[in-house]
Amino acid sequence: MRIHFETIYNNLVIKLNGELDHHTAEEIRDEIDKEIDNNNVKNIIFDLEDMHFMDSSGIGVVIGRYKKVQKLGGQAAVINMNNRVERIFKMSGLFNIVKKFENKKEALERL
Amino acid sequence: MRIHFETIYNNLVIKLNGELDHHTAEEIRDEIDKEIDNNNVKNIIFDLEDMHFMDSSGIGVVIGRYKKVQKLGGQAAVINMNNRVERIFKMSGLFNIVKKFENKKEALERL
Amino acid sequence: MKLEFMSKSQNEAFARIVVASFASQLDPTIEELADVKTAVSEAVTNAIIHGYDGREGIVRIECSINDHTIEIVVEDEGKGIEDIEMARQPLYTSKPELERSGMGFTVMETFMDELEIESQKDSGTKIRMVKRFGRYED
Amino acid sequence: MKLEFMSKSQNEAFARIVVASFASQLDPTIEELADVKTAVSEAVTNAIIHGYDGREGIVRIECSINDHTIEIVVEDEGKGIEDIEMARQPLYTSKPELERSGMGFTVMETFMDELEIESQKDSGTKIRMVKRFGRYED
Ligand SMILES: Nc1ncnc2c1ncn2[C@@H]1O[C@H](COP(=O)(O)OP(=O)(O)O)[C@@H](O)[C@H]1O
Ligand SMILES: Nc1ncnc2c1ncn2[C@@H]1O[C@H](COP(=O)(O)OP(=O)(O)O)[C@@H](O)[C@H]1O
Repeated sequence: MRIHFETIYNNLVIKLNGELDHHTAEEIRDEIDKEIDNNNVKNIIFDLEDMHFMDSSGIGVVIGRYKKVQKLGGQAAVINMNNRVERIFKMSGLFNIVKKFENKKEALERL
Repeated sequence: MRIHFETIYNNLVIKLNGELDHHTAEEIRDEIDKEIDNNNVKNIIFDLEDMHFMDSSGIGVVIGRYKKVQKLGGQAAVINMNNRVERIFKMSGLFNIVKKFENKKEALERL
Repeated sequence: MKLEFMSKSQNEAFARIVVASFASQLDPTIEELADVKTAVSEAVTNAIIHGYDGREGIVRIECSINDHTIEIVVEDEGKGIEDIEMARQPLYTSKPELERSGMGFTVMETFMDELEIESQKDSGTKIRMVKRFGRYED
Repeated sequence: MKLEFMSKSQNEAFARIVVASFASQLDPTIEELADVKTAVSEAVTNAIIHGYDGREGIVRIECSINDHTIEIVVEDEGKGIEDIEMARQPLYTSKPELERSGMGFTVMETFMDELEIESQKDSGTKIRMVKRFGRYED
């Protein structure tokens, strides 16, 4: 799994590339947290366009990051999500805390 | 494994697409023989450009077809072969009976 | 098909690939294959983090195919589940400190057609899942 | 890692995929991975067509990794090899009628660093192969 970060004002776009499971979740968690801490980030946007697989370990990653930015007064969003991941998000009630947008532009405008 | 046939005069170009092992060899052998019988074929040219894997079962396929066209006074050739397959051909002495050409054009000119 | 491997987290992806390539002989849709991969990933992850609790152990997978149905059994010899009823609840997890979501069994149930859990404290857990590939249904 | 499957020819491709994805944790080059796949394909094919002679039986593969080396054991409980010396000869085959080339063992020997054959008439054959992944060699 590779991550690409992009900071746009105080929004951090986290683009995940590869398969997000328990193994890769352990790899990326700290990396994301460090990026949030070092960049004065308020909101985070998960870009899932190139995430080819996710199981329930991914839910934990999203909730964990949401809790972190929430404390700083920020929000969490996801963009470019496919049907399968959307189903997993839905069944775990993630859309109560994470906003879904079509793409980066929309997320940046509405957050 | 998929095969694509092209007859150019009395030359049959056999383009193999996929992985050639014992399992797929059994599938394609008869198909090739039928095509030779039905099309008044003299020479055969194996185009290996899209063959992504071959083990020693492929050697048997080539030798078997060579024997068939040889009886009819024809020749056998291979084109677009990669290093790995070339090594397997070499170690089994296949180049004593099968000619190697870079591409279809060259094979058609020189057979 | 039977597969055995060590309870290391790198093997989660390996297990998915093995089961998916075995299942592919049934010519499933991409969606169906993804369903199976997701369920296997959940069961294998559970064996590794809950069953063996990070210790070394062996995870076993058994797959069999019958008509257009695949049966997958994932087994560990780990610490077992005390209360299966509770474990199956959505959002229940015994390891919130590891950022587990408690959605593993719910995901397996959603993406597969059948899910059975057999478990005995201190002797291990066995998850049996079945999926029928639908494009052949009449 | 241990794998067991039925001696059906469709499983030749399956066995290659499983071993290749297991080996990929050693970060081999594409060439090295293709070497391993080719050798596994030969050994599994032999178990199916020579060991079990087309009958149903179980093929077992065991892979282990040590440093930058992979050891692969392919086993059948088939009819066994009477004369191993002769079987190893390039171009020797007992089944020319199936268009076998007799190059299987030569391919395994060429693409792997070590090859050992253990076999007993009527009780089966065990092929042990080792490959060192070279880009780490000093
Ligand atoms: N193989 C297992 N061995 C022991 N306990 C397990 C196993 N699988 C699941 N459990 C228990 O069931 C609970 C719920 O599992 P699950 O729904 O997959 O959620 P999660 O893995 O996120 O905790 C786990 O938190 C754990 O207590
Ligand atoms: N697993 C096996 N069980 C029984 N006999 C075998 C086995 N593997 C190889 N042999 C014998 O060794 C011979 C040579 O094998 P090989 O070099 O792979 O060539 P091929 O498979 O083309 O015959 C085979 O023809 C067969 O007689």
